[in-house]
Amino acid sequence: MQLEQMYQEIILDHYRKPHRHGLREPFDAESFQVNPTCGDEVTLRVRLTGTDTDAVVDDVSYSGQGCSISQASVSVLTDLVVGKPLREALTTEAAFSELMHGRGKIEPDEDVLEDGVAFAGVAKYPMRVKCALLGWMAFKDAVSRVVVEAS
Amino acid sequence: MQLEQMYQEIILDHYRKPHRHGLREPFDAESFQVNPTCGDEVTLRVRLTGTDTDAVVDDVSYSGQGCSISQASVSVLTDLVVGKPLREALTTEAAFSELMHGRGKIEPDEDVLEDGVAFAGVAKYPMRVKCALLGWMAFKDAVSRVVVEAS
Amino acid sequence: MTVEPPRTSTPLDVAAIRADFPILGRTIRDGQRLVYLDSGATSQRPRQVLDAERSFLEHSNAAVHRGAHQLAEEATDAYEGARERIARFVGVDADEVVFTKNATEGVNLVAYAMSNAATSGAEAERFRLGPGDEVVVTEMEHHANLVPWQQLCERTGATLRWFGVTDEGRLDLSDVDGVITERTKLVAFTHQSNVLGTVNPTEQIVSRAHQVGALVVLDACQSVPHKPVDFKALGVDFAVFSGHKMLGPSGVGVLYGRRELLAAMPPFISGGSMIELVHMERSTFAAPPQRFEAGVPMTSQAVGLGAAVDYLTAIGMDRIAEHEHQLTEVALRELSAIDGVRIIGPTNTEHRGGTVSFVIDGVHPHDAGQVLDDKGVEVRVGHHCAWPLHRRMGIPATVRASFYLYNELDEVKALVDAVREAQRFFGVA
Amino acid sequence: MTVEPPRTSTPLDVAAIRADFPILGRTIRDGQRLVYLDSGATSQRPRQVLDAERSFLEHSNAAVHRGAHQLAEEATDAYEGARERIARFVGVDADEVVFTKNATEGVNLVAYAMSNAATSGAEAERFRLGPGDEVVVTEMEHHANLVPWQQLCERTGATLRWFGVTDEGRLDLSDVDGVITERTKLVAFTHQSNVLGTVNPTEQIVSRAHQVGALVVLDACQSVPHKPVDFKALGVDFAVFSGHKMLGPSGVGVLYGRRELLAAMPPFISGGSMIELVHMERSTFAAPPQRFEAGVPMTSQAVGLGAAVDYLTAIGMDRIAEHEHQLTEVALRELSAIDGVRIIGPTNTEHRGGTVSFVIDGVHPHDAGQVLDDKGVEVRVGHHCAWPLHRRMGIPATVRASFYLYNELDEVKALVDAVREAQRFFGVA
Ligand SMILES: Cc1ncc(COP(=O)(O)O)c(C=O)c1O
Ligand SMILES: Cc1ncc(COP(=O)(O)O)c(C=O)c1O
Repeated sequence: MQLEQMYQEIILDHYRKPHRHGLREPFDAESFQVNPTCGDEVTLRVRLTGTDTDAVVDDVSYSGQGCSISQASVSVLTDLVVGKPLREALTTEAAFSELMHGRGKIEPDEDVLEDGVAFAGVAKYPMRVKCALLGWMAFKDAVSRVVVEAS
Repeated sequence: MQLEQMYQEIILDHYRKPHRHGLREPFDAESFQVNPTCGDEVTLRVRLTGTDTDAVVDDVSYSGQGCSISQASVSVLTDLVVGKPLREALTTEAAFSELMHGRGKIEPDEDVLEDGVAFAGVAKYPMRVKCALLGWMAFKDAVSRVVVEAS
Repeated sequence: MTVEPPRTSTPLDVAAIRADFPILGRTIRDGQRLVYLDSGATSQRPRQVLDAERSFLEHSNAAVHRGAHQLAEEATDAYEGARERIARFVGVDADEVVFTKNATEGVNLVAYAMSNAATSGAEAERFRLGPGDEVVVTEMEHHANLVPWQQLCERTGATLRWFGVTDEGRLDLSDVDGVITERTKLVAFTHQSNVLGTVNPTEQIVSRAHQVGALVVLDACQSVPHKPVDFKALGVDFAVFSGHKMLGPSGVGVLYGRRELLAAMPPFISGGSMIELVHMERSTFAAPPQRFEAGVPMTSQAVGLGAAVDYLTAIGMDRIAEHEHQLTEVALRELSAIDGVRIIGPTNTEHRGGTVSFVIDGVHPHDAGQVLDDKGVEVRVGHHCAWPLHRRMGIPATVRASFYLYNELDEVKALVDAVREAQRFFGVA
Repeated sequence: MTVEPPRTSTPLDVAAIRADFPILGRTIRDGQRLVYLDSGATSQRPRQVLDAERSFLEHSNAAVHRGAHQLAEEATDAYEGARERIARFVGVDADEVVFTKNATEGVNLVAYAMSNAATSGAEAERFRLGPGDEVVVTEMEHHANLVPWQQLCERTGATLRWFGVTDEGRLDLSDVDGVITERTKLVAFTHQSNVLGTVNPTEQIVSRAHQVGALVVLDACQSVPHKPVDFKALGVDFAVFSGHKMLGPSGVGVLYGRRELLAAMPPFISGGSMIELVHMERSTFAAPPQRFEAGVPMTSQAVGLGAAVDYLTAIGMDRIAEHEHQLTEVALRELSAIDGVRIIGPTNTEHRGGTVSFVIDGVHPHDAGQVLDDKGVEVRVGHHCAWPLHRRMGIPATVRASFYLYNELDEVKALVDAVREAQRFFGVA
C-alpha cells in the first residue's frame, strides 16, 4: 500500500496540530491563494525584518481550509522559514518546489528541507502536488509584494 | 462509367442552349438563390396571370452562373411550368423535388417531369442535388412572394 | 446488501455490458480492480463507439459539406445521419440540433448570440438584453450554466438573479413568481444537479418562464445520458448536453434550439461553412444548424456520438435509469448508515439521479479520494464546478460517486468499504 | 514527367508512408483507385494517430484537471504532454498553447476577447477597440480569418481594411504603410493561401504592424502541416492551426498566443475549469491556457494531435516540404501545358506551397470535379471558403488539388489525365 508513503506520520502530525496557525499582526504583506480545481484556500502573511540582503523572515501566519497535504505543508513551511534569512528561505522554497515537481525521482536533502522531506511521496501524485505547493506559492507571492512595495 | 447517367444528353443540351434565358419584364416577383458551398447563383423572375386557383404561370425568366446541372435544371423548369396553371406547376415542383431527394431509388413519372426525368441520375449524388434544386427553390420562393404580396 | 427485483423492466446484463468497455479491465495503483464511479465527470466508451469512429476514419473521412467527391459525400452522410439519430434520441428534429465542442460551448452560444443581437437585425429583437432585464439561474448550477450568464450580464448590463437551494438540496421554488418576473428574459437551470443528484421540476419553471415570455435553457448534461429525455415534451426552448458523458467521444456536444428561435438567432462563432454570401465588407449567414457550426466540425466525434446513441437505445434508457436507481438506493442507504458520513443532497431516490455526494467528518474530501483511489475506487472530489452550491451547503468540497449502466452492485460495496477504510486511515472511526 | 533529384534531403519513402494510412487502400466509385488530393480541406490519419487515441481511451480516459484519481492523473499527463510536444513543434512554450475545437474557434477567441475587453479591467486595455480603430486583413483570407473580424468590427464600431491581391495571386503590399497605420489595432493574415498556394511575406507585415503597435494574428492552417514553422521566429502575436489538416483528429485546433498577451486577455467561452473563484455574483479566472479552455476539453483529440506531431517530426518537416515542392512543380508544369487550363495563383514554386487551383475553359469546376471523382481523383471544387478572393480573380469557383506527404508523382499524373478527360467529356478539347 502506497498510501503510507504519501501520508507520512509527520504530515498527519502537522495536519492535526498545525504550527503557527492563525493570522497575526503585524505583517508586511498578505497573499491569498486558491486551488481552483478543489477549492483549497490559504491566506498567508509575512513579516520581514531588515532589508535587502539582510532581510529575515520574522513571522509567517496563515489561515485556510484544505486537505491534510495543503494544511500540513504550510505548517512545515513556517518551521522552515521563520527566523531564517530571507535568502535562505527562498532557497528552501526552490528546493521544495523542485522536490514536488520531481515526480518522486528527486532525493530530498534533509538538511535543507527537514520535515519537508516527508512530502517526497506526494510528488508521485501529480494531482496532489498543487496541494503541497499552495502555501509555498502564497509565501513567495507575499514576499514579492513586500519587495515590490519596498522598492 | 456512371458519368453518362448523370450527364444525360438532355442535360448537356439544356446547359449549352438554355431555354428562356435572361431576365425579362414584366414580372411579379423575383428570387435570388445561392448555393453557399459552391457559389452557384440564380436570379429568377415569375410572371403570373389570373389569381388564386385560376393563376397561370405566364413567364419565368432568369440569369445566373453555375454548373451544368444547376443551369440545365432551371432551363428545364421553364419548359415544365411556363403556360401551366400554377397549381400544376407546384405539383411538378414537388415531384421534381421528391425525385431529387430519392437517392436514385424513385422512378420518375415522365408524363409529369418530361425532360426533368433526365435528372434521375443526379439524385444518386447527394452533393449535387442542391445544384439541381437551385432554380426550383428560386421558383417556389418567387411564387410565394407573389402570393404573399397579393394577400 | 440486497437488491429488490427490478420494477418496470428486465434488469441489465451488466457483465455483458462491461465486456464492451475495454478500460474496465484495467487495474489501479498496485493491481486494484478499477471501480469507476466518476461517470458524472466523463463516461467510458464501449468498443462499438470506438469502432464506429475508427471505421469512419479508415473509410470515409473528408471535410463535410465542402466538396462534391465521394468521400465528402460519404462523410457528410455519416455526419448528418448521426445528427438525425441524436435528434430523435431527445425527441427533436435534426435541424434543431447544433453540434458544439461540449455543453459549455452550447450555453455560451446562446449567451453570445444574445449579446450579438444588439448589433443584428430586427429579427433578433427578442434576444436583446439590456439594463433592467433579468436572467434567472439557480444556486445549484454547474459553472458552465452560471459563468456564461454572469458574463452576458456584464456585457449587456442585465441583472442576474437566482433560485436558492434548500438544506435538503432541492430548489427553493417558494417564490417562483417573485424570481421570474416580467423583467425576466431568460431562465437557465439544470435538469439534474451534478452534485446533489436532484432532478428539478421542469414543468413549474418552464410554465412560469413562458408566462412572462422568457426563454428557457435546460442544462441536460446529467439527465440525457441517464434516462429518457424528450425536449419537446419538456417544452424548453434550448437544451445542452455533452457527448463524453453518454459513452460518446470528447470534443462533441449538442445544443438543441427550437426551430423558429434558431432561425432568428444571430451567429456566435463565425467563419467557413456558416455563411450564405461573403463580401469583404460584410457577410450573410446560412440557415440553422449550419449557421452555428463554423469551420470544419468534429466530424468523427459526431459519428461516434451517433453510435453511442444507438448503443444506449439498444439497451433502453428506461432500463438504464432503473439500474442506476437501484445502485443509488443501495449507496444512499449504506453510506448514510456509516457514522460520520453525511449525504449532501436528497437522501431518498425520489426525483433524484445516480449521483451521490457526501462528506466524512474529520477527513477532507481530497484525502478521502486518495484512500479510495488507493483501493481502485475512482470518485471525484472537490466542488465539481459547483462552487456556489458548496458554499450554500456550508462545505468547501464533497466526495462524489456517480453511477452508470456499467456499474455493478459490488462496486457500491467497494465504495462503502473504501469510505470505512478512509475513516480508519485518518483515525476517525 | 520527370522528377529532379531531391535537393536538400533524402526523399520520402512514400510507399512506406502510404502503408500507414488505411483509407488510402480503398477505392472510389466503380473500383477506381483513390487519389486523395484534398488534404487542404482535411488530411487523412495514419494508424499511429488512430492507435494513440484508441489506446488513450482504452486505458486512461478521464476528465482532465478535475479530480485526483489515477485515471485523471494519467489523462491529465497525456493531455498536457501533448500540449508540450505540439508547442515545441511550432517553437513556443506549452503555456502559450490553447486547445480549441478548430482554427476557426481560435480566431474567434481573439476577436471575442477583444470585444469583451470593453467590459474588462484595465489590464485588458490594449485589446479594446472602438470607432476610429482599424483591423487589417487581406483579400485572400479564408472566411475563418475574415468573417470573425467583420463581426468584431460590427460589435465595436471599428473599421475593417484590407490588402488587395495582384493578378498573379500575390498580396499587393505596394502601400503597406498606407494600409497599416497608427489607427490599426490588429493585422490578421494567412501564412499560406488555401487557394493560391501563395506564401505571404510575414516579416514585412509583422514589422510594420509592430511599428504602429498593432497585434498580429497569423492563420497558419496551411503552413504548419506542410513545413517547419516557428512562431517565435516569425514574431507573430497570435497564430492558429487545425489538427485535422496535419494528420490529427478533427475537433481539435490550436491558438498560440504570446505569454504576456494571453495573461492580459479577457476570457471568451466561460464555464468550468477556466475559473479561479466563482460566486453567484461574479467570478475570477484562471491563468492561461486554462482561462481559455472552458468545459471538458477535446482530450483524446489533443492526444491524437500529439501523436500526429510525433509522426510528422519523425519524418521531418523539411523533407515533407521538399516532397510537396516536387509534386507542385510537376503539377504546375503539366496543368499549365494543357490548352484551356488556367492556374489561379503563382505559376512557379517560389514562395508557394502545394495547393494548385485552376479553371478549365468551358467546364464549370463543379462539373470538372464530378469527372475527376469518377476517375477516383478527389479534389475540391467551389470557392474554398475564400469567396472574396474568387471574386477578385474574376471567377466564381476553381478546382483545387492539394498535396501532402502521402501523395505520389503518379497521382499528379492521374490528376492531369482526369483534367484532359473532363475536357473530352464536355467537348471542349
Ligand atoms: C487558410 C485556412 N484558414 C482557416 C481554415 C479553417 O480551419 P478550420 O475549418 O479547421 O477551423 C482553413 C481550412 O478550412 C484554411 O485553409
Ligand atoms: C450539470 C452539468 N452542466 C454542464 C457541464 C459541462 O459539460 P462540458 O464540460 O462537457 O461542457 C457538466 C459537466 O462537466 C455538468 O455536469
